[in-house]
Amino acid sequence: MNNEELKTKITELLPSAIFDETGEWLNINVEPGDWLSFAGKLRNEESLFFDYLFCLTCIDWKTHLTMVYHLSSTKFRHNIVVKSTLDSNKPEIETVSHIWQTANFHEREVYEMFGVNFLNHPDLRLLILPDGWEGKNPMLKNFEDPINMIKL
Amino acid sequence: MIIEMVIAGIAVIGLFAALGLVLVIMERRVAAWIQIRLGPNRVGPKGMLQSLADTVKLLVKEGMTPNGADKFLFNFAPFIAMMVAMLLMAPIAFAKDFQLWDMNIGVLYITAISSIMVISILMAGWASNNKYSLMGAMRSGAQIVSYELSAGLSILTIVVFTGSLNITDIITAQADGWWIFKGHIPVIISFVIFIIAVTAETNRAPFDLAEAESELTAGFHTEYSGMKFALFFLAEYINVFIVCAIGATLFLGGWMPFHIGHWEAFNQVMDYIPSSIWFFGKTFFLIFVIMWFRWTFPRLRIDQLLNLEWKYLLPISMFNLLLATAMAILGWHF
Amino acid sequence: MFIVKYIKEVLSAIRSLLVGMRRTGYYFTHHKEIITEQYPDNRNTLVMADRFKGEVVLTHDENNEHACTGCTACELACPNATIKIVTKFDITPEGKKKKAIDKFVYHLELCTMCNLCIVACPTDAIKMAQTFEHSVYDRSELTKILNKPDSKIRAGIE
Amino acid sequence: MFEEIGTNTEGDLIINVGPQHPATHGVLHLVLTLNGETIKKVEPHLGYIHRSIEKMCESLTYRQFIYVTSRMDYLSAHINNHACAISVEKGMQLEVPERAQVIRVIMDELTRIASHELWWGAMAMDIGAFTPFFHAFREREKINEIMEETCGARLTMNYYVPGGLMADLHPDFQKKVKEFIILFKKKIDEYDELVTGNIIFINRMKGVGLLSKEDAVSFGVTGPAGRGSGVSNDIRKLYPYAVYDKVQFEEILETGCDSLARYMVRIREMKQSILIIEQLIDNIPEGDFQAKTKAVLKLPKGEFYTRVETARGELGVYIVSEGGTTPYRIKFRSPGFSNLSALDKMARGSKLGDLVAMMGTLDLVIPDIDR
Repeated sequence: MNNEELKTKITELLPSAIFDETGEWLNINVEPGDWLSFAGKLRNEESLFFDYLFCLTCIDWKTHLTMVYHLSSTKFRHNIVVKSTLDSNKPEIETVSHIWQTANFHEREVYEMFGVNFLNHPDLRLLILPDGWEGKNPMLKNFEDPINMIKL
Repeated sequence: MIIEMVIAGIAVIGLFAALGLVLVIMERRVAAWIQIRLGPNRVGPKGMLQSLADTVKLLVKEGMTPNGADKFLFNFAPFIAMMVAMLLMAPIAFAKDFQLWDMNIGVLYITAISSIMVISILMAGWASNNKYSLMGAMRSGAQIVSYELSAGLSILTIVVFTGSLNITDIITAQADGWWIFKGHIPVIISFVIFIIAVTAETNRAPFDLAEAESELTAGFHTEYSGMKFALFFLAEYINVFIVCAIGATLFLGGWMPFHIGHWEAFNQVMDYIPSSIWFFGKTFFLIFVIMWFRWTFPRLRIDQLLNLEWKYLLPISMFNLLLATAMAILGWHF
Repeated sequence: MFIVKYIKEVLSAIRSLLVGMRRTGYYFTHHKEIITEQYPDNRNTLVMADRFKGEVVLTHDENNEHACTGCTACELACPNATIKIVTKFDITPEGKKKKAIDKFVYHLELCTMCNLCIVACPTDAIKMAQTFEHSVYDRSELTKILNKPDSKIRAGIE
Repeated sequence: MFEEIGTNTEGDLIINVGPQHPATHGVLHLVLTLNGETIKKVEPHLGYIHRSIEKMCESLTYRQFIYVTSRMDYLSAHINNHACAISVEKGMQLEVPERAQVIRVIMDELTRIASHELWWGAMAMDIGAFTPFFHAFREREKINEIMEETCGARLTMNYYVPGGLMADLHPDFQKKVKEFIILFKKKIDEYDELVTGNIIFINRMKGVGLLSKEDAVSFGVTGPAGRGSGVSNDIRKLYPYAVYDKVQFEEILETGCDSLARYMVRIREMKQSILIIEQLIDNIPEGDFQAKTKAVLKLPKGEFYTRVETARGELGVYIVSEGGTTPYRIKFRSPGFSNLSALDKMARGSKLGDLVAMMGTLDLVIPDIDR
């Protein structure tokens, strides 16, 4: 499907979606509350069939956090980017690790690096950082570590 | 009598040391050439003294005992391994009329004593208080116990042909031709099975599950260091030597020279070569084959290892024994 | 038939093992294939590739002159703060002040040999040397001053 | 994290594989729950070599950050650099000269062969055969020599810059690559004799570490590991970059879903890489090796995502730019990280000895996982 067809189809599924076509792929902004049901529809809708989550990450914009999901379909070969803006004081979003299993590890990484709390995640623990790093999120822009970070 | 025993003891210990040095350098050289490397070449001429240097290193290393280990068993296990290796030396005929103890049940004695080896490995694995060691020990327990069966059955083939358990009798029976040549197919099959089974019994690749490096770090001797490790290491090589010596004795005629039927001149030339050279030549050839296996094959998995024994080697060797018995009764061998 | 299949299985298994043993046996007997390089022994005949990135050097000619103007392009290009250029002001014979390097400090211990400084240099003053034996007993020995004592900038380079 | 190590309430044995373990090829830490020899659960603990390359890159300029990515998946350093170079070029809308693109593809494929070569030796060593390791290194050494001659380094070359290459090819490059192709074609059959055909090896790999096609997609398993499960995911074919759309090659797919299939994919892929190099080596166009760029690179505001196929799978480089000289946020979607997440699924119910076979065929490079 090309971007126009995707747009009409997605508007059917989620009327509140906001589109942005500046990038290479179609960008869709969704509310964090809508994400879980929307993700399920993206995965299971026969004509969309986004079965491959190839990138899951987060961006710290200082004022807010943005979750970015890159989705692809191995059947139709179309790609979309789903974004969701989170409140940086209490970043919370539903997990999608039961829809795309790769999200399990990627969400754990985002959890420790950005402090985003994934609701209903089966195993939300530190993956990369050692014990005792809970609450300190190294990838946030305001993170300071005078010992381990070397400023050039 | 006492003096004789002391001399024999010193000779055995001396042989152990010499064999250890020779076999280690041989293994490293074989490995190197197969792996397109040069191998040890720094100590002594062409690196021949490398294993001596290694021994000195191991001697001066601290022998550590882990905190949670069962101290007595941990320190005792390597000695059992060495004792078993020493006991196995007794009935082997190194040359003509050169044997420590020519007992009438030589073959039975060898199979009986060699099964004690597993105790030292189990002891080491258990006493180390290390999970890897324990798993290695358990693996080798299952392995050695099962492979003894087919090793024993293939040895029995020769006993059936010779009609004697005495090592000297077995060798003299091969005066007119080694069993591998005059025993037909059953002996060849049992020789192949014997080589596979003893490779497994001595825990060497492709059956080195007890110390499978990439799975269990070093298996049952993970916690051993210094001289205690060296004893295990030495015992492994001595065991390889002994099983190869037994293989050479049973199948390749021991110290008996190579004779062809009625070629008198040829046979006389062969007789000029000392019997000890015949014995060691055959033994080292078998050792080389076992080393060749090690540097060629991947390792088996534990269930495949037991499958190989119980589904392939054991049925084949049982059937083979039946065939051999029938042939011996009917006198179908040369 | 079961027995035939069983025997075939055993035979093909043995064959596959023998094929492998033939290959290793070939290498065991053909010592010409050995590829070991005896490194410290062949040190004198060892030739490094001419582009090999070993360490950064400041080239000096026979008059003890180099081409570094002290523009700090390399310092800016370096991702690891490997290079630190300390400048001073020389008095030219005409009495004018002229900027020149005092010290070209190079931290070999931080360098990743990425070649970005060489590319950035506008006067080709620095280049990569083909040395590779950098081990020293003390870390401070790895901090080097690349310009030789009393060296000057070559005439005509701005 | 460490209290749980010992035996759990059900009496299962819990052992630590790593961080120092011969089979993990680095500092990977797996906590295994075993019932006898059977694996009940695999739990990776990562981060022993985490350097936060993403954070580092936020303070490096677009010229500087490329070299860091060589340290990520050090076995496909060129391909990582290629991904970053493409991202920057995409952002700046730079036209890369044809010559540079062809050379990049040749270098990428040489890197891929070198990486698979090392994987083959290391995996055979995990399985217990020591000799293949040295035989693999013999051919890999030739590639390293070619790299050393042209790029100046053997492993972390940093040869790609935004807009092209750092230097032109060495005059001997084409001759040496042709020599290598002849040598390699001879030696690849020896690999089959030594390992592929071996009955012990086949038994160790067949039916081990099953990963269905659906799971492979769901876990994001890419590269040869995913193609072993029949997922068509070769970025070189699906979203061609550089000159991959102009060369003929085949995307290798196996349907075995087990370790043997993943093994065969890599072995066959090496031959395809040779095919690509053969097509290009005589047809390197003349011209510049580098596009003209400004001294200071600036990316416009926006987001740039590049997907390339490394030796291990799909590498994604996601650059978020605020218009400055450094990336605002950069994310490396490394193939190893996603591939590793499928290990638990694959390993459950198999034997401890199989774990090394699975880890071997997933081709884990730890810095790639930790970044």
